[in-house]
Amino acid sequence: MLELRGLIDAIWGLISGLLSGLGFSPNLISLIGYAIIAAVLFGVVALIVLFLVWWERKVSAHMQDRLGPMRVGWHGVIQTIADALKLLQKEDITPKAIDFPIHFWAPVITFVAAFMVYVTVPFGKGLIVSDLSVGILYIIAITTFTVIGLLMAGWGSNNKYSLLGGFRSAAQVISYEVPLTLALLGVIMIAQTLSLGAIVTQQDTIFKWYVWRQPLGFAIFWIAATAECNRTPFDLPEADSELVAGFVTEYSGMKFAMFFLAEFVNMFTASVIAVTLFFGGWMSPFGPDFGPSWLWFLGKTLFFVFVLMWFRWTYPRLRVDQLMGFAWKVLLPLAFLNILLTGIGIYIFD
Amino acid sequence: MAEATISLNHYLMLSGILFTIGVFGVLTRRNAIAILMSVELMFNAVNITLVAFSDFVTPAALTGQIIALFTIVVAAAEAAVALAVVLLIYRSFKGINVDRINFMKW
Amino acid sequence: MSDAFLTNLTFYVLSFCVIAGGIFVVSSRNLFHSAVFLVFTLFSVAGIFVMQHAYFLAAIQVLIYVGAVAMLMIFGVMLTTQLTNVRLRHVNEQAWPAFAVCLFFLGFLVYGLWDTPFKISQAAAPAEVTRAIGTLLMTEYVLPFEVVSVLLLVALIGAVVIAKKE
Amino acid sequence: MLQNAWIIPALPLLAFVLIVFFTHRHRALSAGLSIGAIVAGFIFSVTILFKVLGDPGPHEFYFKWLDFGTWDLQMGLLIDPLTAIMLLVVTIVSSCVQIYSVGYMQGDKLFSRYFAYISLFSFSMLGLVLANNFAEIFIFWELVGLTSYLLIGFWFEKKSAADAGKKAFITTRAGDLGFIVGILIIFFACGTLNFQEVFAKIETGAFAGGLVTAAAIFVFAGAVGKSAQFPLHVWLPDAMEGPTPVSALIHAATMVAAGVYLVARTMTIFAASETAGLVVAIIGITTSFMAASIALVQNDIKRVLAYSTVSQLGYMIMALGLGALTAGTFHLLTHAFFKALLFLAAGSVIHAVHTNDIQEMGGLGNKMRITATTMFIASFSIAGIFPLSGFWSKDEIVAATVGHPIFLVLTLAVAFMTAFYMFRLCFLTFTGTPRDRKKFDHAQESPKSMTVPLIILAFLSVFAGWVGIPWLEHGYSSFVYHHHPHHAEPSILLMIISLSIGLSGIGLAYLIYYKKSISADAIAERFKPLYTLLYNKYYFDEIYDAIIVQPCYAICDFWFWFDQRIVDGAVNGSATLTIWWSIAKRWFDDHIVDGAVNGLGYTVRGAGGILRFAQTGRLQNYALVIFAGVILIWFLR
Repeated sequence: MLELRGLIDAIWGLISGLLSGLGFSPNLISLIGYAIIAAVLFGVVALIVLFLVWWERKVSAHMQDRLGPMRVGWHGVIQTIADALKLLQKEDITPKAIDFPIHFWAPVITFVAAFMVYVTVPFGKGLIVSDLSVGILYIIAITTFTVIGLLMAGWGSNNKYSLLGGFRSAAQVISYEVPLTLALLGVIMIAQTLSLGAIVTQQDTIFKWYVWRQPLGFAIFWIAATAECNRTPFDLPEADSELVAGFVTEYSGMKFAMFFLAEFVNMFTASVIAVTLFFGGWMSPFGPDFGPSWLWFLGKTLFFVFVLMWFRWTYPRLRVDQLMGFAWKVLLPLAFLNILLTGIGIYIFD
Repeated sequence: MAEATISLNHYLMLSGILFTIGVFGVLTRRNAIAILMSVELMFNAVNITLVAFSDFVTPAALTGQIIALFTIVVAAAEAAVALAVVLLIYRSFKGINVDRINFMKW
Repeated sequence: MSDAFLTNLTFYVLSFCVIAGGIFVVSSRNLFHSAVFLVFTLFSVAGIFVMQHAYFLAAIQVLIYVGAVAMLMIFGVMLTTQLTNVRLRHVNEQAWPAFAVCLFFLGFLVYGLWDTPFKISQAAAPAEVTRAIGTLLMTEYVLPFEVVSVLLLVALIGAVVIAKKE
Repeated sequence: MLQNAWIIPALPLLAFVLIVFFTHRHRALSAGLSIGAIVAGFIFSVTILFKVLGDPGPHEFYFKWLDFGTWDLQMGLLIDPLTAIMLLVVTIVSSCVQIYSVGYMQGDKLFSRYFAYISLFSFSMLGLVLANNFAEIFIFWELVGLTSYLLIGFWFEKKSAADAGKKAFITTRAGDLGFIVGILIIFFACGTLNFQEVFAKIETGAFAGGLVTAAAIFVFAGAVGKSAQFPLHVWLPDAMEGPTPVSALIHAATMVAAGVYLVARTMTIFAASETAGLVVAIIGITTSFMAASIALVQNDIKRVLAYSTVSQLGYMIMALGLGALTAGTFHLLTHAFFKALLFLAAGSVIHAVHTNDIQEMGGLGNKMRITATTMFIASFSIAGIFPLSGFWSKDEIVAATVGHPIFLVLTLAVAFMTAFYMFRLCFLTFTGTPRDRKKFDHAQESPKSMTVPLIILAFLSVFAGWVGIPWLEHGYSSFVYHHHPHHAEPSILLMIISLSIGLSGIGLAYLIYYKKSISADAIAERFKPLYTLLYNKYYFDEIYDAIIVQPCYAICDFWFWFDQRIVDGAVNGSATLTIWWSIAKRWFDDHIVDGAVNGLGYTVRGAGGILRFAQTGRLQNYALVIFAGVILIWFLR
């Protein structure tokens, strides 16, 4: 039923046949294949992100009893594309006192790191670029690059607001990364694997979703992931009212757009991890092969993205001291407790 | 290309070069944090060696990988303590250039 | 164009990244640049680990070195650098003797490693390396594992105590 | 299930640790923890009893604690009917006493510590009961001794309490010395300390003869100390300085019964040696008779009960010595309940009138109905009145003495005295006119937490013995026995004799202390020397003081003198010699040695002045030199 894998295989068969007909060597063909995959992946995620930006605006508008963008396209669907085009055209202002290479590479690193995660994400049945044996670890590792990007942006801008924003953001992201990783450990302990593909296939009905066995783990993960994405109530790094706009103060045009897009990609990533590890990924809740898998994946993920947006327009922002205290004094002990309980559970039930 | 494949010696050579760079940094940089970075380079050189031997000589036992793992952990601990020390030096000497910290001389 | 060619290409590109990154780390005048190049170097080393089939170690390398150690370095740089544009010597006066010694050392190393044969084993690696490492850590290497965990705790407390303001 | 029996002692230990480390500031929590642990243990014990009823075992579970290669020390559990019964007794009495203590110790500033000690005691006692080898039982044996010491001296600011604690500890230690010698003999002979293995050696005859007798008598010495048998009984009456619930738990129902339990547990050893059995029986009956006679004239309510305990323990020991394991342990079971009840009721009375002297009480029956009723039930039980618990167990013991005329006569005499002094106590306390008006007016019934345990124990004092009614097909005697079930033919004649003796004792007490138709003072006057002898407890304390304590002091004085004069003189003399020698050496040191040393010093200082410039103070200089040096060494290798 509407599985995309067959389609993709067919198209790839066509292309590779064409290329080998043109006399390309198999190595070159596989290289070209990787390039195509990367491009398609980028395109898909970029498309999703464009949709998310529009969606966020609509959700926020409706939550505040407004309409949001309405003019460009049906209910403003292509508003984001128009915005992106505008940003592309704008002048890229580079202040004089900046540390140029650092300033220049910061958004690139952030953006690329945000996309690199998708190499090992199972989008649907068979729709995974490379099911790495260390999948979750890979994702956690790659996401740390975001911090490097933020710090570079903060430092490179040579601006006190940027520096403070960068500091805050790095401290926050590093702090919340610890409980986040430890919360995921519970699932890993039960699943006995780090591979995302294997974890998804273990949860083939709604009853096998790991969220039932790891409710505490999921709660910790979700809070920490919200903080990782710098979403409200943890949006201190860019707190407009305090730090102007944090580390993005000195950015404009396309570079700003890169940060902006990376933020939405990270949001999508957090939802993807939640869905994959705790809610069965692309598996339908009613047993295997019930409806197209990629649709299930997309539906679940978008639901969690919606939850993130919901948070943003519901909760006030924390203070910076509360933020760190919460990570180290509440989430971290809870995460340890969760690991302990999981260990005891495994010992007792297996 | 006959000797096309990368042999153990290649990795060891790479490791040696990286190690030498690290040593040079440790011996010459004036800034304490730069020295720490150079030390990290040396650690990494050693890790490359360990993993290379693990991959080529004892692939089944994984000894090298595990020792490298321990090295990484110890390096992390070292970095934390060393940076704390650097911060303390910075507070006491208003600077972290190591050649200024020479009152343990004659 | 062969499979080996791709492997070689990867190795040489990665080696270039490692060495160039390393040289920048030790030679850059701007400490922040050094730190960023350190990240670059360490990431490239992770690539080398992948080439050596140590996927778990590569992930850990990125997680710990890039995510934690390099971050600490950057924090250290930010916390200790006075924002002045005075250009100071970034190397001390023994740079040239040290360079000579290092060059000698490197030459010696290259000479020694050029043709040395090693006992290459053809044994297969365990199917699931990550699982094998986990098992080994909990069985054969459990004592070092525990010792390292204690060391980490000590370092954590020690770092806090040392860095805390009076 | 059964292998998890270790949880029973572990729970009170956990409670002890938690109280000591966490909840010691919180009274209610401490008491709750302690009581919760022991009640849980009680529930577990009941399930164990049912398991054992289904399959008597013995079940043994152990691990090697210390492995010495050819032999090892074990830690383990041995569960058989005797263990199951003891677990039940200990947990029931301990539960009741702890609940009672909530009321009794209310207001004491060391409330939490008290419960910590009680929990530690429960742990030790349960561990003792469950032990599967001599080493383990000895460890727990000493632990109960320790807790007993701690609890006797619980009010340590009172000198008499502190002294009583020390006395108990030191006196029992004398017995424990024998015990450990016995254990060593057994180990020497058998090469193992495991009960089952030792018994197996005895059964096969590998361990026999004089060695068994010696082992049995030495092990029995431990029991003598712990169960307060003649001649080491002197500590138990003094132990009454502790809080009354402690007396009820430790010095009436459980710990003092540990000696009896030890003999019962190692019955095979005693059965293997007739001499040892006889010694045990003689000591038992001697103790029993002596203690009962002392109890006749004591005025301290707790001391009467203490001597009664000694006397009843003597009964059990005697029964065991005569080989009647069933009778001895059955009496242990029933005695635990009614004696704990007696103590708790006495505690209730003391709580009400704040005195221990029965001459200052009287007429309390109307004010303290529950206490008085339960105390009378317990007294009827201990006097062996049909059909209370005590009747059945006492009857078993009397039946065991048939065939040994001297024992039979003395046993019956003790039974008479028991009935007499118990009812003397009850009549003086609860009936008649108040002899101390002020204390009487002040008295009132104790709170619920104290009376409920009394009622529970009264219920048990009446009915617990019914499990051993001799006509019962599958009664106590077919459950706990040595070798083969012991079915004493129920002898109606014997029952009637013992019942009538009990009743006549009560009657005499009734005449003297209730009707006052015979004057107690007149009798005391008439048998003045005997009365004085009994009143002063056969002068045991004084005798021990004269033959043990005073000589010890004398020896100490002598050695003090020796130390002061001879040893110190020698030391001082040698010191004087040393001083002279030092003066001589000093000259040598100042001129010859220092000269050489200083010369060397000047040389080194000169060299250092030049070489110190190598120390630049810069780490990187040193590092470069080290690195270059390493390369050089490697190169030159």
